[in-house]
Formats: sequence, C-alpha cells, structure tokens
Amino acid sequence: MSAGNEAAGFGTARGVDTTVLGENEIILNMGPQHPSTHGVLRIKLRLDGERVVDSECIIGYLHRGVEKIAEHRSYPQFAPYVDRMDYVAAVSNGLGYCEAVEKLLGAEAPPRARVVRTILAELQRIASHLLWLGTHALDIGALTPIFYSMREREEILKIFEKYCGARLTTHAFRIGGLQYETYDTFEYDVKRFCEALAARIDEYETLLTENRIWVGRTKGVGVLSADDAIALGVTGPVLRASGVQWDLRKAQPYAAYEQYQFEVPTRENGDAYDRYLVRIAEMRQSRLIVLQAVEQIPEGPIMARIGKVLKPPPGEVYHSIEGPKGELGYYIVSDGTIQPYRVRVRPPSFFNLQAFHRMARGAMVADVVAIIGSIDIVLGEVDR
Amino acid sequence: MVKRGGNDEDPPEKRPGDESVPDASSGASNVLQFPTSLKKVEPEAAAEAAKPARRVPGSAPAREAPPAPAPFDNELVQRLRARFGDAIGEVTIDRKQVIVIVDASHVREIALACRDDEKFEMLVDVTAVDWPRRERRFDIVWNLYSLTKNERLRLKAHVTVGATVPSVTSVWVGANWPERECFDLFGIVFEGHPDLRRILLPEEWQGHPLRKDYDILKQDTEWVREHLGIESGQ
Amino acid sequence: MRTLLIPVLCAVVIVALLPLIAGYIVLVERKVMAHMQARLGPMRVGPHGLLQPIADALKLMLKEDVIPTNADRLIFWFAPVASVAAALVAYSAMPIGPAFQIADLNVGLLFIVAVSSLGIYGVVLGGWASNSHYSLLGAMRSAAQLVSYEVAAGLALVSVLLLAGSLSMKEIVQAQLDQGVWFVFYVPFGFFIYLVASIAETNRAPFDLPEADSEIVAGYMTEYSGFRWALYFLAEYANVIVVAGVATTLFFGGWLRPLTRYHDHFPGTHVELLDVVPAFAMIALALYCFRLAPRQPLRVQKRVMAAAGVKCVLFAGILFAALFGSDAVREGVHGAFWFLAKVGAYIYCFMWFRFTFPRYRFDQLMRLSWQFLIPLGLVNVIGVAVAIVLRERWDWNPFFSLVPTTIVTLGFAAWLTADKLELSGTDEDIAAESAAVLPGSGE
Amino acid sequence: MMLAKLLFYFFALLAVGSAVLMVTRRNIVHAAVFLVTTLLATAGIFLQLEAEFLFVVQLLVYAGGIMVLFVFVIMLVNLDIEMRAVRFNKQWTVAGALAFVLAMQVLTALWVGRKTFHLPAAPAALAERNTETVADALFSHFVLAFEVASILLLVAMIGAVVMGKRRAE
Repeated sequence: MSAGNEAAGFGTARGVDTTVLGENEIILNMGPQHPSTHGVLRIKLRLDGERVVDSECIIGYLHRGVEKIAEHRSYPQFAPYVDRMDYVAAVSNGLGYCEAVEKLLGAEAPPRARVVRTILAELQRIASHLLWLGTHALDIGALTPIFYSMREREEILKIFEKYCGARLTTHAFRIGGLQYETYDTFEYDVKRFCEALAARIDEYETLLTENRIWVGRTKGVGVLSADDAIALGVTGPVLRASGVQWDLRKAQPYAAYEQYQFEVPTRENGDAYDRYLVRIAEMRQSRLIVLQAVEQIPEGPIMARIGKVLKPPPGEVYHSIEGPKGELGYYIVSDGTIQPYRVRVRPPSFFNLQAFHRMARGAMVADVVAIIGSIDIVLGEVDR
Repeated sequence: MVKRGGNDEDPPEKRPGDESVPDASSGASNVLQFPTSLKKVEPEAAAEAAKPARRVPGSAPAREAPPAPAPFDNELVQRLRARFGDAIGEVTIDRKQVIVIVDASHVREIALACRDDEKFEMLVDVTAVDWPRRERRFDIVWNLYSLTKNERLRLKAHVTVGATVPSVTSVWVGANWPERECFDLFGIVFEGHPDLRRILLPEEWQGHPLRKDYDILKQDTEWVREHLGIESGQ
Repeated sequence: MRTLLIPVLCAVVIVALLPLIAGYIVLVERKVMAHMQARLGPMRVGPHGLLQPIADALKLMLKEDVIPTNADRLIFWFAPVASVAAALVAYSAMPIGPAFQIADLNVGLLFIVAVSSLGIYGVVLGGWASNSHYSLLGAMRSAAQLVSYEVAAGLALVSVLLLAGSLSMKEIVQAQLDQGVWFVFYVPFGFFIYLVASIAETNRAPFDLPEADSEIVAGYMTEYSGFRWALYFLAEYANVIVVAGVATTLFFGGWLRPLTRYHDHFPGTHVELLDVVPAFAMIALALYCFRLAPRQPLRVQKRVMAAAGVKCVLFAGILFAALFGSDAVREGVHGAFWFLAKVGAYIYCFMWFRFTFPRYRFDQLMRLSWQFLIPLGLVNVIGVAVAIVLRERWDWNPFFSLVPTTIVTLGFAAWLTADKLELSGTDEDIAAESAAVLPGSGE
Repeated sequence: MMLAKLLFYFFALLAVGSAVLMVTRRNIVHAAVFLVTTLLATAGIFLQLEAEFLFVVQLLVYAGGIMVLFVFVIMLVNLDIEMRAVRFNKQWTVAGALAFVLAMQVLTALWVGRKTFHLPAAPAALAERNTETVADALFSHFVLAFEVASILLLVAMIGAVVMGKRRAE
C-alpha cells in the first residue's frame, strides 16, 4: 500500500488502511489511553500476528491552542504557557522562549543570568533524561530503574523548588534575564548533586547496559538511518544516535555554552539501544557542564535593561535551542505591539514522532513501545 | 576561550569586530568541530563554514535596537536568482536572518535546489502567518538548515486564500506533518501532499483556528455538541 | 469413609488457606520489590502493611463486576474459575511434608504437570471471551508460550525421573534420601532449565508477556475486574507455589532437611542436633518482632507486631514440641517446615528476577525455548541416561558418573549461546523479515 | 462402592452430555470447551479404572496439548461469519436414517450376544506400577510399532516446519 511513497524514497505516514485486511491481520488501536504511549498518543497498528505491517500516529488529544493563546497575551504573559508544552523540561522551554524574545528585542541577558540559565537548563536536561530512562525501562519491562532515576530527578526538582518555588512548570527565567537571584546554597546543592550523580548513572548502567535482555530488546529495534533522520527533520539524541554529530549547543551556541568544554556523544546504528547510550552519555556530559558552570558563576546583575513594557520592533525571529528532546525552536513575528503577532513553536517531539512510522515497519508490538520510549516524546509538546 | 557577547549567531551573518574571535564552529581547541558532514567530522566542512561569514556586510552592533529588514545579497542569492529568475523575490536580512521571498508556485523546485545544490539538507519547520488585510494574506514560511554549512535560510511565500501551494514532501519527507498542521490550523492546501488531513483537530472540525478572523473564544459548537454531548466547551 | 476423611480435610485446608497465603505472598512481593527499589512499600494498613492483603481482598470483592458488551458471557464467567480450579487441583498430589498429602498417585508428577497445564484454558478462553484485541493477543501469547515451555520443563523433569526411577512425588523424595544428595547437585542443568521454564509457565517476569502491561495493557486480564480478576491473580500465585513445590520436591529434596546424612543426637535423647535449628530460627524471628513492636507509632500496630512475635514463639514451640513426639509427628511438622522454607526461597528468587530483568520480546522468548532450553534439555537427558548406565554397568560412583554429563551440557550451552542464540536479530534478518511482511516494500 | 458408582454415573453423564452439546453448539469455541469437558470426564473414568497413567496421558496430551492448539486456532477464526453460515440442515433425514440403522445393529448385536456378555474380572496386580507396565509393553513388545509411529510424527513435524518456512519466505 505504500508503494507510491516508496518510489519517492520514503514511506510517509498515510493513515492505516483498515478496509482490506489480509488473513491473520488485525487492527490494533494503542491509546489514547494506554500505559506506554506516554500520554494521549494513539497509534493505529495494522498487525500481521504480532508484526506491524502499517502504523499511524494520531495526535491532537492534548491540543490546547498554545500558539493561538500567544497572540492574545503580552510577551511576558505568554512565558508561563511555554512551560506547559514540554512539561518535563519546562526550564528548557522557557530558555528558548526568553532568548527568542530577547533576540527580537535586540537585548541580551547579562553574563550571570546566562550562566545560571545554562546550569538550570542542563539540570533540566538531566531530569528529562532521567524521567525518560525510567519510563523507557519500565516500558521494556524493567521495573526497578524508574525508582532509582526518580530518586535523582527528585534532587533536581528540589533545586528548582528552592530556586523558584516550582518543581515542574518552573517559569524560572524572565525575558532579559532571570526571574530570581540564586539562593544561598545553590552552588553547594548543585555540586553535591553532580558529584553523586556519576555513581548513580553507573548504577543504571549496571542494571541495563550489558543486560542481555535489555540489549536484545533494544538493539536493532527502530533503526533510523542518518539520511532518513535528516530528511524527516529528526533532531536531538535520536539524530545523534543515527551518527550525525549535531548539537545546537555546539553548532550555534546560546546562553553560556561556548564557555564550557563538553563532547557531543554520537553512535552509529540509530537503533533504540544507541539512543539509550547517547542519552546516558549526554547526562554525563551535562553533569560536566554544570560542574564547570557552577564553579564560576560571574557576579553582576541578573536582568538586562529592557524596559517595563516589552514592545519589540516589527520583524520576525527564529531562535532555537537544543532541548532535551531536540531542536526546540520559536518563530516569533512581531508587529510592534506588546503582543506577539504570531508565535510558532517548533517542537522536537512533533518531528521526532513523525519518524515513528519509519522506525516501526516490520517491528513487533513489543518493539512499538520500545520505539516510542526511545523517541522520548511528550504529548504536551506534540499537540501544543 | 574568549567569551562572546552574543547569545547566538545565525550564520551567514556575523557581528563586525568579531573577526578576531574564533567562530565556535571553526574548531576552537576545546570545542568539537562543527558543523559536521553526515556521520563524520570533516575538517574541510568546518573551514567552509567560516566562509559565508566574511561575505557579510557590516550591520549595527548587537546591543542597539535591531535593524529593520534590509536588502541582502550574496553568492547564494545570486545563484538562486540566476537559476529561478523572477521566482525569487525580495531577499532581506532581519536580525541576522536571511529571508528569501519566493514565488509559491515554484517552491518545490527552489526547495530541491536548496537541498541538493545549496546543501540545506534539513527542513526545520513549515509554518504560516496570517495577515488578513493583505491581498495575498498568508505567509508560508519554510525554515531550512544546512548541516554542512551550519547556516539557516528562510523561504517565504505570499499566497491568497484558496490558492494551493506545492507540497515539499517529495523533497523532505519530514514536511508531512507540519504541512498537515498548516492545513489544519490555517486551511492552506498543499498540492501533492500524500495525506492532507487535519492533524491536531478532529477531522470533522469546521474552521481554521490560527487564522486571525477566528476568535480565540470561537469553537465548532456543532462538533462539540455532537461529540462531547455538551452545549459548549467554554 | 475413614480413608477419605484425611484427604478431604487436607483439601479443605488447602482451599481455605491458599487465598490467604497468596495474598501474603503478594504482600511479601511488594515489600521485597519496595526494598529493592529504595522505597517502603505498603505501610498503611496494619504495621508494615501486614493487613494490606485483607484490605485488598475486601476491595476486590466489593468492586463492580464489569462484563464488556459483546463478551461471550458464559465463557467470560467460566474462564477464571477454570484457571483457579486447575491450579488448586494440582495441589492434590503435592506432598507438603511426609504426612500432608491428599493423594499419593503413582503418577503424581505427571498429574501435577498435566493439571497445571489445563490452567491455560482459563487464560486462552478468558482472553478470547473478552472481545478485546489486547486480551486476544495476550491469550495467543500465553498459549504459545505455555506449549513451548512445557516441553522444556518436561525434559528437565525427565532428567530427575531417570535418577529417581519413579513418578510418585513421595518416592522421588525417598530416592533423594536414599542416595543421600539433592538432585540439584546431580543435574544442575536440569534445575536451571526447570527454573527458567517454570518462570515462563507461570507468566512471571521476565516472561510475563501475556500480561505485559506496557504493551498489551494487561493481556488476557484487560477486561476483567473485581473478583474475577482476583481469581486470575489467585491462580497465578497458586501456580507459582505449585512450580515451586515441584522444584523443591524434585531438586531440593522436598521435606528433607539439609545434611540428611548427619544424624548426631543430643546426648541421652533421640533428638537430632540439626532438628532444633528451625525452632531457634523462629525464636530469633520472634525476638525481632518484639524489638520492633515498641517502635510502632500506633497502639494497634504495636499490638499486631507483638502478636506476630507471639505467633513466632508459638511456631517455635510447635517445632520444638514435635521433636519429642512420635516419629510421624516429628517428621510431619519438620518436613512441612523445611518444605515451606524451600518453596519460600524459590519464590523469593522469582521475585528477585522479576525486579531485575526487563521483559523478553515474543520471538526472543520462543527462540530461548526452542533453540536453547530444549536442545540443552535433550543433551542433558541423554547425558543422565549415559551416567546411569555407567553407574549400573560399571559401578561408577553416582556423583562422578554425572560429572561428564554436566561438563558436556555446559559445553553445549556455551556453544549454543555463542553461535545459535542470537536474541537480537541481525540487520539482514530484520530486513528480510520486513520484506516478508511489507507488501510492496521489496519492489 | 456407592461412591464409586455415583462418580461413574457423574463422569459418564458429563461425557455424554458434553459430547451432545459439542455437536449441537453453533459457536465453535463453545463446542471446543464441551469437547474438553468430554475428554476430562473420560479421563475421570480412566482414573476410576485405576489406569492412572492413561488418565494422566489423557489430560496431558489430549486436554492439555492438542485441544489447546485447537482452541488457539479457533480463536483466530472470525466467529461471526462462521455462526451465520448455513449448515447442512437438509441432511437431517439421511442422518436420522443412518443413525437408526446403526442403533438397530448395536441393539441386535447386544440382544443376540446377551448370554456371553460378561466382563472379565479385573486383574488384581495391574494397579501396581502400571506406568512401568505400559512402558515395558511399549518399549519391548511393541517397539517396532512405537518407532514407526514416532517416525510418522517426525515426518509430519518436518512437513509442518517446511510448510511454515515457505510462507515466511
């Protein structure tokens, strides 16, 4: 049924044909209420026995019209809304939005703010990856890692809570700088956490990395080649696991990333196992960044002088950051008023999820959950 | 490493006076080399990335108010103009971002040229902006990114209501969902799209919410009544 | 009629106690899981959650019994009952100590295997009757899994049968007493195969595919709720106890205590030294309870904890008093103790595996059985047969006659895992398989 | 002895009743369930005859093995279509006539041979270790037949594998 698309080089998702079923074929609806579709994703699977013949992701169950809301809020008013898109990485969302608006204004956050932003964004990346690790392992049937990873994530959320009072939807930054000055023991807390984290990551790896069943369940599953990944607009760890060494923190540095040394881990095979390894390695790198950053937080103001009322001059800007899940971009059009004329969010999960159809071909039902887990989607971001 | 003031740079532009500072992508000692070709880091690619920066004429310092969109020209633009002639409209630079206005009907060919000849391998996003007072009321925006050159490029086309835009799904398969989203929320029809259906809203929904004439409180009351069994979702 | 009285009593005891025992195994499992996962587990109902199973049971009984529309009502109703019935009937041939056995069939082992394999009907029919695709997938997985692993388990059992020369559970234990060694030391690979196969047969992680919650929601149990669901749960845990009992009887000497050949007595009495160990263990447990009791926050919790301690003292008393009773009493009580202790240890291993390993995929599960366990089992059986010939024809020492068998089986296992057992298909495999299932993709 | 008789009639009635239900049910899953019940009831009669090995084999092979695979296959069949399918209802008369003739034959045979119709007394020693007895018989006296049967099964198995393989390729 996908022969036409094959000619064009790819099987693009085209909706599952439910009318003509071969013998032994069944249609299975996974979701929107399913334990491991990570929210309200619905996947229509056409199965031959347990093997996936065709698949279609049906999204939109969490659509709240965030982009429409943005057109009716002033620039600072909209900032809390972005936290609710990728709600497991709210800090990164806020960072992207604030920087995009700053770029639109032609303003720039002071050095202290940029370093603190980097620290919080990297902690958020670790938290997001920890949550991913736990749920992914749970999907594959390992019951224990989630409790270990939640234990560590809790430490990060405590730091967020001490910093801004909120744990999940933090709204940690302000356009032009930071919402709050850091608290007294901020550096100490962050350092202590980072020092403990290395051993903890080793612990997860002991449980999973060389576990025969884990390797068997993830290796060769959901393979995405580098060319496919680029053509599909896939970014983030999924792209890097396919062998493309591309990370916006290096390619087009923002915040204070260019000050720090870190590596961009990549893998070759582009399967679920490589995505796992890439994310684990990324956590280690993020830890290094945080340790470097927290060592020297420059003194100085935390807010740039941007005025009380934000009225960016007319024009448009596209600014993107490397979110935990991939390229998180904001395309903001200003008409010179206090409200954005248009805010377009380029959510990484949306594009990464698009690659699901490609990864799932020929997989088994059990692989489907492994693949969804390995993409690391958040439906709040996909549906906006 | 020397600290830079700008919180980001969008090549091909570069702030004047920044020449002494090594570009993050051109291989400062502590930084991994960027950009990369696929799969392998190639030093040549990194060297190449620095090139477009030198072509750029100077612009205002960063801390002042951003410049108004200014006309822009470089080799890339010239090549595109030479090849597509009138299909390439105005080319401007706004806040260090190159925006190329293109003729909607030639988008597929231009996109193909951008992908294959200019090495913009990745389609980052497809979206639209509604300007209801304009005659050609929609701006369709394609954000491109070149992994080889570490550059961004924005194609923009103005279209009228009801006009169809060629789909670029044959150029980048990744355009599938964002084009569906544009269709869903703006009602823009992409010709040649393999499966142009609503994606975020229910299939039977009437109206396109991101159009400016669609009020924020408005909804498809018929649909709500029928499917949710309530009078109004408000 | 007299002959029937004791078996009927035993049966009533089993049927009455089993739900309670299963409930407490669930509690222990949750506690073990919690402590392996750096948390506390049930703590609210009773001290350390000791009353949790009762609360759970009450809740399940009061819950609404939902039957899906278009479900096959008759079979939907019948399936969980069949599951539980099969699990319970299997106990009738299980010797819990030398005195407590409903019927000593001379084909006892086969009977247990046969009856517990009937439990599959509950799963398959329940999954089918639910009229849900998840349930159907779960049922299909379950049927295929059980049929495959029964073969492997059967081969493991044959290796013991060759050594014991009988199918009667009692005589198998007697054989271990006569030969003076638990069969697990004679046929370690037989035990290994049975361990893996028994986990798979009881649908426990890492082989819990029929109820894999992250893939097919809850498999065959998806549409069940309330008491019917509880019946499935009961059947699962009853089956766990059955396989643990079979493993204990066949490989760990059933009710025999460790060091069966060590018979030193206390001077002047006929009480054996080692027989007092269980009583002292119980007293230690009681002391632990008493130590914890004052630290409980609530009065009722203190009391329950103290009661648990008193109960342990009581058990210790029974174990101790039994030493001075007649031989039958002594062996009955202590045999039951050792049997239950071994069963408990076996079940603990089940739990441990469950919290450590991720879940297999279906094709990997099948490959593990057909390409690894079954060939290994065949080699093992042949090896044991050779060993018996060596022993009987050439008077080899029974233990040394089995050494070559073990080595050969070990080598075979190494060879299988090195070359054959490719759990993750290679890229070509996947390409070939997707080409097979995707119409048009090969064009 | 009363109990034994009661049990026998229970099993016998169960077997016959389930067998009748099995043929009359339209829903083939129900039919399969009744077939299993029949097999189990027959197994119960075997147990009463102290043929413990036979009883267990009946459970293990027929009820636990073959019928599970049956049910497995039946589950995958689209039942709605099957249940709506037209049966061969017009054959009632032919079937009835044949059944009547058969019944008359059996009754005649019973009537004619009623004088010689005595069951031999059960051999007393058989109950002891009947598994071994069966094994001895199979592996010594009937070893050729046994091996022929196993080769037949092996061939069938290989055939099934070959046919299954072909589909995958």
